[in-house]
Amino acid sequence: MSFYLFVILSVLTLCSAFAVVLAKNPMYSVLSLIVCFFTVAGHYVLLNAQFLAIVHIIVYAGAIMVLFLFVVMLLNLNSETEPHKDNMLKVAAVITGGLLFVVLIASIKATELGTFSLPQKSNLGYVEEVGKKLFTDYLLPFEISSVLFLSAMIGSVVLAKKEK
Amino acid sequence: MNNLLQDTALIFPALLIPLFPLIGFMVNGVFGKYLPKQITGWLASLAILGSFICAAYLFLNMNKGSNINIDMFEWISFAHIQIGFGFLIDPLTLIMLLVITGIGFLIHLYSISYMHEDEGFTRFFTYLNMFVFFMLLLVMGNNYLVMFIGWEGVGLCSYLLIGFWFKNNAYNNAAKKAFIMNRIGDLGFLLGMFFMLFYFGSLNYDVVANEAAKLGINNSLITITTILLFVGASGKSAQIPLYTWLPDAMAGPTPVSALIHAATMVTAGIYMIVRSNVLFALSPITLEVILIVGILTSVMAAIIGLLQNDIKKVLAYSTVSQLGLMFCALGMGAFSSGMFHVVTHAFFKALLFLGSGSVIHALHGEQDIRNMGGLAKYTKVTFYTFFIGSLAISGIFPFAGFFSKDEILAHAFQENIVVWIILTTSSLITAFYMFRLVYLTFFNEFRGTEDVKKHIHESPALMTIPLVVLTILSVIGGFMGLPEGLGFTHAFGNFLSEVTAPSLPYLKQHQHLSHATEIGLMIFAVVAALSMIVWARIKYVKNKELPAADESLTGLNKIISNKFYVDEFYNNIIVKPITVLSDLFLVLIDKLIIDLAVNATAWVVSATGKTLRLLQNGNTGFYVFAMVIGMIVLLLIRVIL
Amino acid sequence: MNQTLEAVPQNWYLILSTLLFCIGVIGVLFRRNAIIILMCIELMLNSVNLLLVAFSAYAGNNDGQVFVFFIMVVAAAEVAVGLALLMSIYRNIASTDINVLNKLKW
Amino acid sequence: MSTLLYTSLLGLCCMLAEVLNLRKLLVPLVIIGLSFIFWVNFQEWNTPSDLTIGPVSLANMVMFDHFSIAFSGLAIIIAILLFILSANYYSNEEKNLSDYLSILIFALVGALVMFSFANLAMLFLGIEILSISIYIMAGSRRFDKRSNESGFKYFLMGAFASGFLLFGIALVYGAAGSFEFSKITQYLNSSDIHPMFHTGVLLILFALLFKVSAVPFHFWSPDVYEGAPVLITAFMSTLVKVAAFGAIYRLFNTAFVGIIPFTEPILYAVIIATLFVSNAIALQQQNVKRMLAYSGISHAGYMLIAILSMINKTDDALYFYSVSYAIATIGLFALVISTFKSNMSEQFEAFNGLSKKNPFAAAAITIFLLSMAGIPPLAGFFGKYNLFSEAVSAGYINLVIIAVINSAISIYYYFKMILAMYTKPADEKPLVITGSYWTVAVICLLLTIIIGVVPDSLMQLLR
Amino acid sequence: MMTIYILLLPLLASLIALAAGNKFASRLALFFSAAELLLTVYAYIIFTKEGYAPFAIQHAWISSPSISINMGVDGLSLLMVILTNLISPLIILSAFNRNIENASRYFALILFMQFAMLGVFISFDGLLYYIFWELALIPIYFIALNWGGKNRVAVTLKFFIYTLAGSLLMLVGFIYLYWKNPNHTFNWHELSALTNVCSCDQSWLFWLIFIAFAIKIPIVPFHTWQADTYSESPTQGTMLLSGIMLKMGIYSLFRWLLPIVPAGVAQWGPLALTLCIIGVVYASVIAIMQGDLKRLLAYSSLSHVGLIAAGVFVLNSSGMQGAAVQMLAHAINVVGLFYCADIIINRTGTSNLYLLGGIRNVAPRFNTLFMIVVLGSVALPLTNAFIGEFLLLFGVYTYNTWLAVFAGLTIILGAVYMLRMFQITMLGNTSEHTAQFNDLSINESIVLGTIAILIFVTGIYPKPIIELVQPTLEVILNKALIK
Repeated sequence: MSFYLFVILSVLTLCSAFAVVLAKNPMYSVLSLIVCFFTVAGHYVLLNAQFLAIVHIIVYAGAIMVLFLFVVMLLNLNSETEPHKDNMLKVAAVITGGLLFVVLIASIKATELGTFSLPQKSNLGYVEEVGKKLFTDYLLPFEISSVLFLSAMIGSVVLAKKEK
Repeated sequence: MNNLLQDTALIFPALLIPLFPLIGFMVNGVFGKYLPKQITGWLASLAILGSFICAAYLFLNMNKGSNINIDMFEWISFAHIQIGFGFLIDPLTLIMLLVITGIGFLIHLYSISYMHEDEGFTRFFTYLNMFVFFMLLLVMGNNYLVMFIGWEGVGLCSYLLIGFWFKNNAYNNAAKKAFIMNRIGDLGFLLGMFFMLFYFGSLNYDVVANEAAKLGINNSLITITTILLFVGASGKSAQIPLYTWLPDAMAGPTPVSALIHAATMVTAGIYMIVRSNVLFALSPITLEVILIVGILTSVMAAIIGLLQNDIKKVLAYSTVSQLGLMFCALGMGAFSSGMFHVVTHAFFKALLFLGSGSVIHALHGEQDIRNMGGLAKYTKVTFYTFFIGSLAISGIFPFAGFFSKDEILAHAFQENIVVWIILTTSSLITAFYMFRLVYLTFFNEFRGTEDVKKHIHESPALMTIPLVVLTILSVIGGFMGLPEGLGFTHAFGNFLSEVTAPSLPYLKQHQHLSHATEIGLMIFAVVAALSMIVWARIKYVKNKELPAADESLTGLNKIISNKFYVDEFYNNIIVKPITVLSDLFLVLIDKLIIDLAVNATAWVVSATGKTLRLLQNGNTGFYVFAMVIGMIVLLLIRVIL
Repeated sequence: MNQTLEAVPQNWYLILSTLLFCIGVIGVLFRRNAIIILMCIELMLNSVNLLLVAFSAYAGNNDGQVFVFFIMVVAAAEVAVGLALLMSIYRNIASTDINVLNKLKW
Repeated sequence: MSTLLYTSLLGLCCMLAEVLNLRKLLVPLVIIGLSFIFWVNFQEWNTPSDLTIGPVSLANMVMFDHFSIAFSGLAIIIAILLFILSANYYSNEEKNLSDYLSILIFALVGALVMFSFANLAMLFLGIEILSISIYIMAGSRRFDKRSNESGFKYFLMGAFASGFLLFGIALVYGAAGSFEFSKITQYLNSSDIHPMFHTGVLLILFALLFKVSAVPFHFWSPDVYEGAPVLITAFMSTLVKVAAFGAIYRLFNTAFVGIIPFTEPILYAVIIATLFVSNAIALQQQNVKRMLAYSGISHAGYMLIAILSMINKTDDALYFYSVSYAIATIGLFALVISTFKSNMSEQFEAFNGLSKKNPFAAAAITIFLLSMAGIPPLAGFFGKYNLFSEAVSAGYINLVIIAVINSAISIYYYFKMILAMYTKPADEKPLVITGSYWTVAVICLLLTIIIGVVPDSLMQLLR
Repeated sequence: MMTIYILLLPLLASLIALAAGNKFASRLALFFSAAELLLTVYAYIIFTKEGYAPFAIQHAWISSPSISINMGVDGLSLLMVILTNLISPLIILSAFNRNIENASRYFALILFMQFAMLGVFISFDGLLYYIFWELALIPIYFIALNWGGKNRVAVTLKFFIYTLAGSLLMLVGFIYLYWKNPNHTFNWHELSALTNVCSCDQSWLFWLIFIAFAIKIPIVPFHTWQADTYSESPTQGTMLLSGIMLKMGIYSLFRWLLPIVPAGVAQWGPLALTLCIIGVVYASVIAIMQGDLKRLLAYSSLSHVGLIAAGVFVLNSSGMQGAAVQMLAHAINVVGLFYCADIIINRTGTSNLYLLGGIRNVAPRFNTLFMIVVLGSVALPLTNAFIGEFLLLFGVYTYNTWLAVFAGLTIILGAVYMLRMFQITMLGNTSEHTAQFNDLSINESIVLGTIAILIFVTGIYPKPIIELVQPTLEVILNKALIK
């Protein structure tokens, strides 16, 4: 059951990902990306990361993608205005990406990974567990990321505010 | 104790000998321009006179067999080798000292008058004194390196004096040529010294002779050494192949030709070989070489002398020829005979040069004998002295040249009849061209312009006195060496025997010629020479033949007149290739290969930069591409390795 | 849903993520529109997230999941900044084509 | 730990200063604050800092050792010097001053994190804090297309590289099962290592090489340097580079212990490519900022030698080089900014005849350039010397010879500037160098010479 | 302490000259260099009495990498110090009455250069030596750059990069030796006593180190920077370069090549020697046809130093002592020659030989002194160069007879190009360029007169020089031969 789920989700993920890349209209790209994010969230659920799945949808689909959508619409981008590379370059891009994949896999030498012992704790991805981890071990990164946000916030304001 | 005292009594004057000219040189050189002209000339002359007196004093007071050796200071030292700076005075040196200072003094006197109009008067005497100083150093040194100082020093003075009239670039070229040709010889000398220094550990004459003697006869080491030394000698003494500078050296003032290029410096080569007689005697091969070179030089120069029309050039070739003769003597192991001829030659050749100077003086610089003639009546003293000088050089009894030449010819007769024939021929040619010179210059009518003719005059006393003194010497000089074969004591040979004796055991010993043969040879030589003189008289006085203009010569005459094209030959095989090579090195190797390699490196880097720079095309897409490809490549390195 | 872990070998997730990552890379190389490129970068980050979660699940520790939070944080910040930059560029050159951005070169 | 804390607080205060209308005093206050932090930083040299927040231990996240303190000190000094410059630089942009300064202070926080992390999460965050701040600052001239382009290029490629960084981290996590250094070293020591781990390390390395702009990940740097405001260029060429090297060294020294031999051929190739490419292209530059960018790339090449020969514990060499490079660069920028301003040009021509207009500035620039070129007895010489020495000791003599040849090539473009100053005729435009630029230039000049003549204490700092 | 005083006085003088302003700089510089010379004389006296001991300085500088202020003056160093301090006042004096822009900087740079070169000669620590070696490059570069001829920019840059590249390679070699030394120091005494550097390593170490020196000396084919640089530099720069700086290269052969990599020398010394001797003839032949005064002198210098360097590689005491003596001799002569060239160029405005001529007519004093210098350079006996060349050629001879014959060509070719130059410039009739030639001024006479005196004094009585260097050279020779 979960195997088939995995396969279906995977296919969906990959197809939507390709759609992002190939779509002529930026709007379609955005939408395919949203689809892709949902399928990834599905994988999270499969992998016992339920909390993360929710957060993922909220943050990505809900926030980031909206931002993208917003910008695309603001700038009024559509398939007519969409710039395209030469076909040669596109082929080269695909070949390069493919090569990268091959090389990565080759260097990982995807043999069977180390065995793991079942049963795993299935509550690993629950809010409780994740939260505990986040506020104990990962307290410092958590705090520090606030600096990141501050910086990004000020930056966005500085960059985008209309003036003069 | 007594000995010591006597030594100090001798050492002091010995040291004064080179000191006088040195002082003269320095005073004239530094203060000369503040002193009146004449004073500087006299000062220089007196300096030489002082040296002469000291030399004479030594000559009279030195006991036989007690040489004076003065070690002054350690000059160069390294490892176990030490080369000192010191003087040695033995009979050989004494002879040279007397010749140098004596003739030197006369020539100085002569020059006071000869040069009195020249603006470089003081400079001239400065150089002359310097020359004498170096020449004295050459003969007084107690090792080869000190000799070498003098050797190169006289070369320098020769250079300076040949180019004395430095505004004329032809003269300058002659001076440069002299210096450089001498340097070629000097390199040989230097290498010879290296051999001695390396194998014998010293450059002192006695040490070298002793060590060499230990190696025995026919040792290749000694052969090489002596050949190298002979190269040095042939440079200085103008032997084939390094003789071409000497005729050109006539560019200098005539007293210089007399002193340097006839009487003293050019005999340094002979001096050097006599000085190293043991070494040379140990190497028969070298002696053969010297003999052959001497013969060739003697004949060749004599032949060229036949067709020269410049009064000084004739004398110059005659000098070369005579020097060749001296080398023949050395080549036959007759060291003292060679030396003897050096001395007599110094007398009569100096006389001839000074005489020619007097002629030139009278004619205001005219040197071409085709424009002379009939001078006998205008310049009596000059004529007579010159005539006697010519007799002496032609080997007419009883003048000085006769004895010394005869001695050499006698040796040649013993050595090899062919050598004797060639040398006799050469000596007959000498007689011919010398009298060709005399007759063309002094007999018949004056052939120059009227303007010159009006001003012809005998030289002042200051010039004629040296001529007369030298004439006397040319007449009596030969009696120093009356042939032993005829029962006389050979005073000169005896005096020198101390120096030449050590080499005797290694030389071929000939039986003495019988009296009859010897006298026969003498008579033959004199008669033949006289007949040559007569022929010349018939040709030039009676028939009034004149040497043809240079352009009209043909065939052999042209070749001879052009000195066998040796200069041109050297020019083509040495000078021009070097010029070409120089450009080749500079343009091809320096600029094209080496510098290009350097610049090409820079260029390659720069070109790489230019190319790589194009990658930086500002296109982010491309950058990302490049990054990804870079990663793939680097990962591949990892995967593959 | 422990069955997933039993039913699906870990390597599959690895390959899936790598594939997704490479698709993201291809996208970056493929497109000229800066916004799409940004989205493709998000795609790459997501593949990483997926990988981390997978490893986390198979290894039985949730560090990977926590890490995903940080990636999300950073992604959000990046997108904010990136889009802000893009806006100010668009104001100046009225284009989101990265090929137009080549005044600085050589 | 307190350094990190105080710096973050300083950034916050800086933001608030806007509200409190303290613009005039802002720069001096920031400088005083940073000086204080610098002092605090070295207080912890011998006393281990408290790594707890309440009951929570942070020991598996950060680690403050001599290395991190020394590098933090350097970063703070760099920041102080650059902030002194900023007073004049932003004198006509007072409105945004507090924003800019706080962003730069946050960038510094990022750098500090990059020196002290003990967990890959911290590394990631540190890099991102630093990078995002710089993206913003590079593009901060909103109406300048070049600045836009610079910022966006940097951003785009930086984000792309971050993707690889994260992928690498994920692979490392997958193999080692943790982000903590201690666990990772345990993993490295314990069992046989999965190839995935190596690939992860490489991908992380690539991302970091991108940050230090090593070939072939260098493409962004000349463009970004050229387009960014000069002060930010100075920031990038000093702080960012030093931080990235600190991070690389720390990562490979404390986490991926013993992995260097594995990366050897790759580093080797990267170093050679970096040196040759950067120097060759730098020869062709007419724009000073671009030239400095390429020169920065080549310096990265030299510094990578320290990473390559890490088995010798080369942190001191790296540190020394960083210090000498940073002060020379900042000093140079201090004078270069003024020259740019008065000539309205960033080409070499701007320097024509500087020796006549302002001989002292010309002499100072010359000394900075000579230091960068590694001429003794300036600081840069010992920087290079230490690196080469360590590399020779580690057996990379061929590499050192290549580096040395490149060092000679680099003379050419450094001297291009010197030649412009000393041999070209001067133009009429006067050169105004205001007080704060002079201050920084003189400080850097003195440091360059003093460190060159008495380098010992600095060399001993990390031993 | 003496060593430190000698070293630092020029540095101090340099700063003072810089501060003094253009008006007084020259006089101050002269004063200080004269004082330095006196100090050197004093040092010489002490050295003859007490030897090496009072000059040795060992002071910690950098603990790790272990670099110490290790200085000292042995015979060879002292010779070089004397050379430097003897030539420097002459160089400074030669700049008098020349119209020099920014004189204070000019003299400050010259004095700084003196300082750096002294440092090279007295350092016994490899890195300290290297630092001074590099340091000496900076002032000469700026001297040539700011006061040089038309082409100076490209030429000096080439010179700088070329020499720097070489010396950086040397640095690599030194670093390698540093690590080979079990004590990890650059101490000369330790480096020259290393036994653990196999000959395979020494083989390439030799080239790393040798190339630096070969470029500086220069030895063919590393010489192409030389003629250009000499002719583009201002005269004082050329004098510094040819008079002292290239001696740094030869000195370094002695100090930092022979004893350090003896096996390398044994392996490659013959090749280096051959290069040197090829250079002797090669440069002479080129010099023969040169039409430019300064370039001719440059090639002549190339030829002469080739022989000196050859003397180092023959590895016998004659050659080495010849090299030592000839270093001093060449320094004196070449400075004199370049000064004469400067006087000519300064007055006639051209260095083209074919535009000159007949100067002797109008400037007899100049003629005499020029002649003496020329004679010195053609190694006439009783001049200084003769001693050197004699010893050198004998050294080469001891090594190989045929090489000596080949090298000996220098005495012929040297005469050819020197006399040619002298003839073309000085003899003959005056040209339009030379007709108004003024004879020497007082300071020019002093400089050339001193040089002339030095030429003779050291030529007639070279013993002090030989004795000064002999013990040191023996030590070096033993180190070079034993291992």
